[in-house]
Amino acid sequence: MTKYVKYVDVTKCDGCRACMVACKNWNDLPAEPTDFLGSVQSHAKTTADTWNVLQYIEHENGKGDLEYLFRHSSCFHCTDAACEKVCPENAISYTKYGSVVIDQDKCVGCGYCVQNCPFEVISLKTYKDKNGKEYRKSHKCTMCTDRLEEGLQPACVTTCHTGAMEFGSKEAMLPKADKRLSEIKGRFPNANIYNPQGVGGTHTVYVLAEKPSVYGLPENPRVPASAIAWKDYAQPIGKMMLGATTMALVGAFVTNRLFNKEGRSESQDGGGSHE
Amino acid sequence: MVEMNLNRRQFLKLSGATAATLAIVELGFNEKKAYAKTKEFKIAKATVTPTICCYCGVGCGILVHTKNNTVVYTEGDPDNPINEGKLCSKGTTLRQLYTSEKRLTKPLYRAPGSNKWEEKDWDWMLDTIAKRTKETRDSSFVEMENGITVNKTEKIASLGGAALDNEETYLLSKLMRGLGVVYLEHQARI
Amino acid sequence: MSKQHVKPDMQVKRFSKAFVWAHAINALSFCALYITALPMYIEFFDWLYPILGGPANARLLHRIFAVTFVSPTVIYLIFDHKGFFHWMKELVTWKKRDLEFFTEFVKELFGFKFKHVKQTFFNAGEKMNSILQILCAVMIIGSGFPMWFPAYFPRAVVQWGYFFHNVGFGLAIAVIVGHIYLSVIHKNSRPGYTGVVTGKVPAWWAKEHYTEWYEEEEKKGNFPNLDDPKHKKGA
Amino acid sequence: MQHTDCALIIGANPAENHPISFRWLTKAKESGGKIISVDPRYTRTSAQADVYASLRSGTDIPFIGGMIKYALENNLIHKEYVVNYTNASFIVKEGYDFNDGLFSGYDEAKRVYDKTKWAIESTPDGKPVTDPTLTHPRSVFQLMKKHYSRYDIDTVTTVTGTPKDDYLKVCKTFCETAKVGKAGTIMYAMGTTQHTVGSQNVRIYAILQLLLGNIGLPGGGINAMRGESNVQGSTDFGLLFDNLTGYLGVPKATVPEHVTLKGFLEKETPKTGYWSNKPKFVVSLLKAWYGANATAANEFGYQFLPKGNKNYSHINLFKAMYNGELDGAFLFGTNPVVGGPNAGKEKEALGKLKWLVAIDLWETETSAFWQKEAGSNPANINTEVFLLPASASFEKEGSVSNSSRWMQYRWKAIESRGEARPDLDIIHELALKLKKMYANSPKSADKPFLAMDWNYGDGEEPNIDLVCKEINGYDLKTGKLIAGFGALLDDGTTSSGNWIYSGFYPEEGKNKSKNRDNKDLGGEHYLNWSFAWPMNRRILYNRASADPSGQPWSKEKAVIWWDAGQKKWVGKDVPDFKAVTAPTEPGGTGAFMMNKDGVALLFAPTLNDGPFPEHYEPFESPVPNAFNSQQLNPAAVIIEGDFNKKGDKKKYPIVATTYRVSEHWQSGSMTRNQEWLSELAGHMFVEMSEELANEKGIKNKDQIIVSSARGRIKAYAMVTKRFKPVIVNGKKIHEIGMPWHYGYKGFATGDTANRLTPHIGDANTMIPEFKAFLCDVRRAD
Repeated sequence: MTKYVKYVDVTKCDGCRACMVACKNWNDLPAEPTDFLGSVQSHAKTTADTWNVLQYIEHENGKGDLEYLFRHSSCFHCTDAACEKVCPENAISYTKYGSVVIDQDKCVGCGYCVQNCPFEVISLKTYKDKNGKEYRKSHKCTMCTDRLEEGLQPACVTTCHTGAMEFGSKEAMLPKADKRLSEIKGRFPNANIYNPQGVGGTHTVYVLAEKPSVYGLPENPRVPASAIAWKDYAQPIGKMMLGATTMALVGAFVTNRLFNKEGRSESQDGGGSHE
Repeated sequence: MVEMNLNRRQFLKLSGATAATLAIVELGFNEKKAYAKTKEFKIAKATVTPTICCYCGVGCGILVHTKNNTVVYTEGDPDNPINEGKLCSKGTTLRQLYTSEKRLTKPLYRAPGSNKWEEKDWDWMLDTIAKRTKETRDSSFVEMENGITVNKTEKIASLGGAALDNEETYLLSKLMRGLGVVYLEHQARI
Repeated sequence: MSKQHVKPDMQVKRFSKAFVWAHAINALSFCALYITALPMYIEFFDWLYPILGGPANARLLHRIFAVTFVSPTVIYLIFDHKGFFHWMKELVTWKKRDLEFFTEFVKELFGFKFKHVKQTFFNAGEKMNSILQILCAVMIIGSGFPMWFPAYFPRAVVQWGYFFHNVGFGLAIAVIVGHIYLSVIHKNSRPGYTGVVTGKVPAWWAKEHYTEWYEEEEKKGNFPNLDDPKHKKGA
Repeated sequence: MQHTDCALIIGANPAENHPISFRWLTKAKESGGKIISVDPRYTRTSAQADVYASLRSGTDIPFIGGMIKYALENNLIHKEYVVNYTNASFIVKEGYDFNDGLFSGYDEAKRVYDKTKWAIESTPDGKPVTDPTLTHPRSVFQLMKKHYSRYDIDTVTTVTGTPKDDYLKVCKTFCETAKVGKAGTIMYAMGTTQHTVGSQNVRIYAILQLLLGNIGLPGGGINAMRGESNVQGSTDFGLLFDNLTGYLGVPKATVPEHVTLKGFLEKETPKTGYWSNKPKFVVSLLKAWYGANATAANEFGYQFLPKGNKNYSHINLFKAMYNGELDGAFLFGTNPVVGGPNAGKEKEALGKLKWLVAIDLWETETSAFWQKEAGSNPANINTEVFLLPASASFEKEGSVSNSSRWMQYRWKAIESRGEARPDLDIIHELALKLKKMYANSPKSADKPFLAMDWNYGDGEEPNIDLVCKEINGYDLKTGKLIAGFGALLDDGTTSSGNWIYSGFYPEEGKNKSKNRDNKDLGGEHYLNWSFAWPMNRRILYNRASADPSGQPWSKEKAVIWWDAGQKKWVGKDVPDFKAVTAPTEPGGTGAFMMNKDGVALLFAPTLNDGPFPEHYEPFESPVPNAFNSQQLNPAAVIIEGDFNKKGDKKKYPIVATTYRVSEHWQSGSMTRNQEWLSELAGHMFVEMSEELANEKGIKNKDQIIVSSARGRIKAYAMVTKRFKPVIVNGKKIHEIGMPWHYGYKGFATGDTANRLTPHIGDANTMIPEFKAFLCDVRRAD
């Protein structure tokens, strides 16, 4: 099945933030007022109610020139998604488009995905049920998978007026990124394509004007080693151990019945009588 | 009335995925049960009306999706050659012009010296406004000035209108001048 | 074997009240923690969520029991610090006979013929159990904090926390299944279960299982001499 | 715009304030176009530009003046264009002079010029005397060359504070568009117009563009980016004191000829150019307004129109209000307590009214000016306030006109929220109620109002279709809709509520603003999408896209051309020209047909403050004027006293400017009342350089106090590398900037920047000088 990619060329972005409200509008997300952050940026990072945030960065490049950089930041939809790996409820899954989605019916709000996302894009939201009892659900960008299913593009891409965002098959988008990179290398010598292989590549692919660290992105993100140790080793082994112990005891019970007949039945009874 | 070719350019050729999904939905065995079960596609049964953005002077086209007597979504009009379906943050948010809890929904009156609004009905408001307009006009109307006909009142001002429709500005311009108002301004200067 | 000659109602004090309480709270907390987390560990048990009042409630219960789970150590330490340190001392004291114990234990476990290896207050199996449980508890409690309060810990600590919680718990459950089996189901050790509830065990059983300890106490005059005919059953 | 080879963006920040217009620049960039951003602050537009140059606010004229000198000296002008399509060759009469900042004819006491001193020499039959060689010492060209010879790069850059290298880069890049086949555009907005020299700022852009031959062809022109959705339409429809609909000037009590219609028309109708048809438009308007009551015998009702005797624009309106001269006011969706200059005073002024009617979607700072939160004592304010809930744009139907004059229809999507009603209904019902109250009044004073025709159906709701048709106009003999303004007459047999729109509704059922066919017929003009006035023309002055002989200057930039076979002008757009006038006929090269003599004006004897733009410092400036000894525009009207205090540069040494952010619109009354936009831009801030912040001990995110002679506000400091102090004449000048959207109502609240701005306006338009004033800054604690 063809995989799709949201291709973000940050050098074309003019920071209008239509993507932020388009997302809220389509997904019916409430506003989330914040304190003044000292720049034009509205939120420090993505949250459960703000699935994409426009970053504004003032960066002095190697030549001492000022660069005013913008980045639409949202879920990367990793090919090897740590969130999917650690979710204990199988609430997180890959879609046929390549997006990674959270099934809200299955999510129990444990927050494992929140802590393990290498990009820190997932957050928990607290709700109140009709009895006033609180419960939590994990949220992040869905890549508008509901729109994809109807043949529409993600809301953020649809509204982007500078062409900084495009949506299409991976085969079509990656060469575009390559081509764009060669065009902008003159102006941005540190420009790079951000499609980190440590997580198997992502379905949000960036052309960045500067090194990933300038945008606060990990240079080489991976599924955390702890998550691998935990999910690929500890948990299966743990389950096996539990199984083995149980089997051993079942065995013990049976053999006791078989071989320990003459045994200490009276004394057992005696012991029991003291309860 | 409105000739529309909705979302034409927005459709993505998902290698037949669309057709397949739709067909499956129709047949009633959508493989994506989770979505189909709990959530109807947001704009599936909405009415779509084209409008023009009410903010800056670029004149972008916007589609307003309405359902169950509320606005459920607003997005760029892909057919409008000015913006080709694209919008800025303000245009994208048009929906909240309708849904905002801060919208005024009733005529409000504040009496002289009062520290609060009172709700009034439209008829009372417009009658009283007409009365005040007439009182002021009648007491200040100048027919002749230095021997020439001037037919004006310099005690009433009308300000604003740069966000009104053309037809409204026309009637406003006509009404105010008909009453003799010379302090007539909109926001071109500010 | 002489035990059938001993009066079955002859009881000796094995555990302090503090220990009994601590053990009980610990055991119940563990079970509760186990049940409240089970649906997250194994999807098969998702049906537990509605019973527990939903995932949020399960999480709340888990945290309440997490607190009670930690408390026994404190109770034991405060109300019977002597017993506590004795226990600790036992855990670090290992002799050759402790190793011999294990070969005999396996035989006993599966109901084959075996001989009692002379043991002190805790036998080597119990010591093993204690050590493993302490180790697991440290892992579980230690990792539980960053899991509960992720905002106050570095991300890597929280991430490894999940791992250790998982390992600790996996290990603990395996050990505990054995522990419970031996105490509740296994014929030979069942009097120990009563002991941990009442604090008292049959004297004959204590003597058989913890010979060295029994003899010491006997010397001190705390325990009766079971070889004394007046204590003999049929005498 | 996407066809441009170079866009010079000055006094505007389209990436932040008109993002969709920026979309087209992005497309131009992809096909090799260059973008130049000139701004005191490094903006998001600058970030996307190929060339950025900073300047001190209020120095556009030196900046462009220097470019004019550069273009003239380096022979980077499109000479054939200049000779044929501008008044460069016209000979100016003796008596014109310019000396140390003053043009001839200045009356110092009244602060006005006698413009007759700047006349063009004419032949006995009224034609201008010209010198096509452009060498006559009194030719416009030579006078202009002399005037701007003083704008050498060194002087210019010491005044603007622009680094010289950057400045030269701008000159070089933009003047390349003088080449035939290249087109450059200048984009501007309020950063240009909101100055005491605002009109001359625009004029000097036009001069540069004319010299480079950049007007009238695709990718060229000077593009004003309008701030409001229908500021174009509301201007077209005469919602300004000095214009009736369609830019027909108002009759004035101060002009003796205006006593009669005949005199008015004779005085105001030029002999040549399209405006020579003015009488037809005026009479048709009077017929639309007064119907059967407009007859040849009563000058078609001309005397019913009010005649003012002064300037009634925004600043004067509020001055009059402040002085208690006004009793009542209608405010349609406007919020001067946030958006007006010296807003603290404008708020006080409202309290002097007897009654105030506010029509809005929200409770604004203006309609609530009497509340305690506004800093008022309600008990002392006797203004009666009527606040009427208005429908949002998609809760009603009607058309709006964008900056490119496209008249697009908006359909009704949903019933109005609550009891809100469309403004059209409100105006209509008010008119009906007043008509009823005045009915049968015998008083002569009431006659003008009673004579006004008001027939828009019988119901409470007006029939909007009837309004549309009245605007288009009728042939009154047949009762049919008129095909266009070409058919209008001055004998009372035609009507048209707004002649420039005439033709948008040429037949029953064909309201062209509703056209939604977006198939492009060439040149991306989309002639079947909506309607553009006049007569669906998309590029004004498109005759200038062809050379005098009628052939396009270049193939790539072709718009219309003369087809000798068909004997008419053809092409991709509707010709802004008489379609059958051959290039060889009289007037056949008059590319600027709306102007007298059909040429564009390098020398404009019509403006109040001089025929050539000259640099004057803003009302409040930290430095003396380096170009002449007139500090302030000599023709700017100064209001003195308590209503408009002036700041001293010693006390207030920092230059300040105001601007908008993407997420908020104007006074913010619309956007601050919406949750999503409020969360994006939720706080009032002041941007300043790291250097200034260091000097003042201010850290990023600190609360600070900004004060001017008019008031003080509290805000967050946004310390940024994007603001740098400029060096003006060797002296370090700090500049700060702040958004002017905030007030205390809505979700996003903050202090109002306009409490700092002065009440002084441009000499021609009275647009207030929001963009350069003096202030001081300190930490709040």
